[in-house]
Amino acid sequence: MENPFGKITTLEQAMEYFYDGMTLMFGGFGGVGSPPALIGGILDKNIQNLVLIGNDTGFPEIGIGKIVSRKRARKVIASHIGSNPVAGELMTRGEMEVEFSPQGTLMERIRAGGMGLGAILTDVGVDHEFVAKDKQKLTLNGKEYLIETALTAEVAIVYAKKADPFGNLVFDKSARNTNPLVAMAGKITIAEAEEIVPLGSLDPEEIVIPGVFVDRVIPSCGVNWKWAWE
Amino acid sequence: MENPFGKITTLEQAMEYFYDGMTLMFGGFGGVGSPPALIGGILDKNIQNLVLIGNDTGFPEIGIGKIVSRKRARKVIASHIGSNPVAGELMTRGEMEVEFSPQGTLMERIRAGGMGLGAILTDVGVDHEFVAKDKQKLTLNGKEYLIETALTAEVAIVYAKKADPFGNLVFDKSARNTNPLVAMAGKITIAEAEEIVPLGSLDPEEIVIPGVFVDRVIPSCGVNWKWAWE
Amino acid sequence: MGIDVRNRMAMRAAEEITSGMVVNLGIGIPSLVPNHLPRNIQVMFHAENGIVGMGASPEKGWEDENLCNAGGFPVTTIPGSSYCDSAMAFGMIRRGLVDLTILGSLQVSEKGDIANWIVPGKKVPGMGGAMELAQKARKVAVLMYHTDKNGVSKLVKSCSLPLTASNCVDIVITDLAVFKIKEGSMILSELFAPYTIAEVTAKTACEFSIAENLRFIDYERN
Amino acid sequence: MGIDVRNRMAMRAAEEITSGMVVNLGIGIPSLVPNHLPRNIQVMFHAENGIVGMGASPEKGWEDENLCNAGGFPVTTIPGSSYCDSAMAFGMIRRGLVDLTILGSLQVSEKGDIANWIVPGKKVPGMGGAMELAQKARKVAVLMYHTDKNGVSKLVKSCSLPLTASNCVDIVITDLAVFKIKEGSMILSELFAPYTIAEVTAKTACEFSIAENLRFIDYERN
Repeated sequence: MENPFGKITTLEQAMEYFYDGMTLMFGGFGGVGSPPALIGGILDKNIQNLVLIGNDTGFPEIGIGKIVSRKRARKVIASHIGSNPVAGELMTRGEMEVEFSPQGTLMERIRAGGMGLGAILTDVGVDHEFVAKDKQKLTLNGKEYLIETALTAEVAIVYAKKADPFGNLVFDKSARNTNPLVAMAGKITIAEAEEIVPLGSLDPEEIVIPGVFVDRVIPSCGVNWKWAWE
Repeated sequence: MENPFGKITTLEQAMEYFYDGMTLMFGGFGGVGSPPALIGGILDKNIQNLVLIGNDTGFPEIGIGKIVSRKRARKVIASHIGSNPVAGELMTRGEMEVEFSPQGTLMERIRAGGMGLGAILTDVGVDHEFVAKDKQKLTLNGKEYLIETALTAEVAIVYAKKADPFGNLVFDKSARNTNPLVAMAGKITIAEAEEIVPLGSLDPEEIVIPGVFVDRVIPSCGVNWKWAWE
Repeated sequence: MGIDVRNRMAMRAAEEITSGMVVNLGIGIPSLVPNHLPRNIQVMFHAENGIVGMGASPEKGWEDENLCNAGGFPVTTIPGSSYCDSAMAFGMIRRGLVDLTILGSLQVSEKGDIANWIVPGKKVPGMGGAMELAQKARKVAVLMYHTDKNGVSKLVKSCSLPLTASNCVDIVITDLAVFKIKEGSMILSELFAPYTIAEVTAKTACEFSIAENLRFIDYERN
Repeated sequence: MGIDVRNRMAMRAAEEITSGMVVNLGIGIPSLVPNHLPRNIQVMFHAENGIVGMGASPEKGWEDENLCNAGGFPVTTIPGSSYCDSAMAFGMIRRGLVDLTILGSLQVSEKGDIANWIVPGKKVPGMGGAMELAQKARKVAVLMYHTDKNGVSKLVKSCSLPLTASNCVDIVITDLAVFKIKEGSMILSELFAPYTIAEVTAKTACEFSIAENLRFIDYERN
């Protein structure tokens, strides 16, 4: 495969972007659409003290859950951790900090980071004891809103169905979920693709994330976990 | 064509949503991607005193420009009116109010309206004498941002390549431009489609705007103006 | 052949759905609702992970891990379905374009407050998308057992658990009865056979009025 | 066969482009830049209306009104191109992912302020996307004539026209010379043949220093 943008690389080389204590954003929703090879690479490289940002903490042995369950995260920003009891235990024992954001607000915070905005204003949770806690409020036209700040990360990892050498991404059905948003929000974005196709073989209309947002593309080894429903 | 959602209608029936003094948001960029039949319908119905929201005012006889040039708008919110000298004259003579928003900020304000957010925070124009004028500012992590408020409209009109009976929309190349954003921001959204196709004939992956955001679909008669470059 | 309690609740919830609606279903009992819809109804089921137009569960062996609902379980799609990212899925909710959400809950107050996101010191799941759905869906229906395992009413004067959202529930369907909440007051509108007003009153820890045209539901007879 | 002034400016601007860049071109002279790129260079031209990967202008008769650049003129696309909405196109700009923008301007100050969106009382176009591009692109190149129709310098100590953005211009390419702006100071780095430092100084209404290794550009000789 021609690699004129130098973006296509190996898992080994991509792992150079990962280090202890970093902020890591991950695509996926309940494990669906999380990048298995990159998650495996992070575990193998024994990265510690991660600050994880993503929708949820997966299941104990599915998706990002594999990292959380092995105590590699010191903090998680997510909308829920309900499907991963280990995450709940770690939080309760004070071994992992968890910041909850309402799911839709979290998505907009991630998108705002990707779009270079500072924050968004929403009335979701504006009267809520936990959600509104310690947040600035602002009144517009007599209505009160929360200032929900943008989120970015040192590295964002996503899972795509197809990628081309420019890093243009196409996703698969509901495995799209948070991936397009996360793909835009990384200072460095690494996409793991089921298939890497030559430049020009993706229809310009079908591309969901233009390669402008993507720094590295690696081939996927396929999902290496068993699904909760299996 | 089966019409199980009752969304497919005629231009005549769609015109019932338009009235003097209303707020009207329109898709398109320099006229490209603006809905010709709906613009014609608005002219024919002699709608007056419109507040128009969109990227620009087209050319005098192209796109929304046809409405602006005939003095049907009392106010325009846009990023520029440079390609329509009539708009400039009306503004200079005080016959039409113009509120300028930086283009990217305008797009985010429209999207915020469509997504049910109150505003976005951006540093674009934060020190600018015109852009920052009369706007609230907010400091986050030592950085100053403008509060740019969300925009919605009583009716939004967009131009699509294909629509199905649920109102799912697909656009054509760069005629996509502002249309997906505008499609989400109308209290009522009316899509004019080059082609209306049966339910199930659009690939779920290719749909850019889910029909959830679309209230009415009408068939297009095709562009009835000559392009600036012709 | 009897209809089990969960399906009876789901059957009643299905009556809330009319053609053309966009509907979001929570996990658990709400996921049974589609099984009880009339065949010719045109509904678009919405999922927070970015699906509009979910269909039935796939046959065993035909599951696709990349086509799951918000709970992570395999689904199918119907004609007219589409995929989007989760930000757009929540835009639909925030804009009030989801006509109906059917949620489970831990408690509902007589004013329509809902508490379904946290049990202090125990299971701590987080709010997920429940806050947006409860606060923003046009109609909020709660499907839950009337009492917890210890027989304590989940219908309460005021929620003791942390709220998800306040003043938002429109209808509560339990294994015993159906309550509507209007202008901050709860009205008993329907009873499932064979329960009586007295039985329901005894098991309910909040005030409610009784609808004039109280309905008795017996799906096994109809 | 001489190279006209506009193409000479465009040729110099093309030198700013290296392989792998994402580049946004303004209307007017900047639109000539792609004609002067080496064949094997891999550049993605970005347009605010939602294109990444624009190619050359189409042959006459092959124009597509639904495939136009931000100025409304027909274009083509290259392999690897994609379409997006304008919000995403500006997200790329705001995030600093556009490596280079080449803009026209009415005035540029010695500190790198740019004024290109309004002429008071006359033509009032609005800022369009120029504010984001000037403020956020990684590198901002201005292509403009050195003086206006009346011979008045467009390079100024301080802009008299309303600013588009301040302290953002990295390089100015005029019909006479090339200036770089570093840390708020302007440096004359190149002269187009046959102009001299004296001629450029006489036509420039602001301070500038002269680069040690001043380059003389004569594209017709090279």
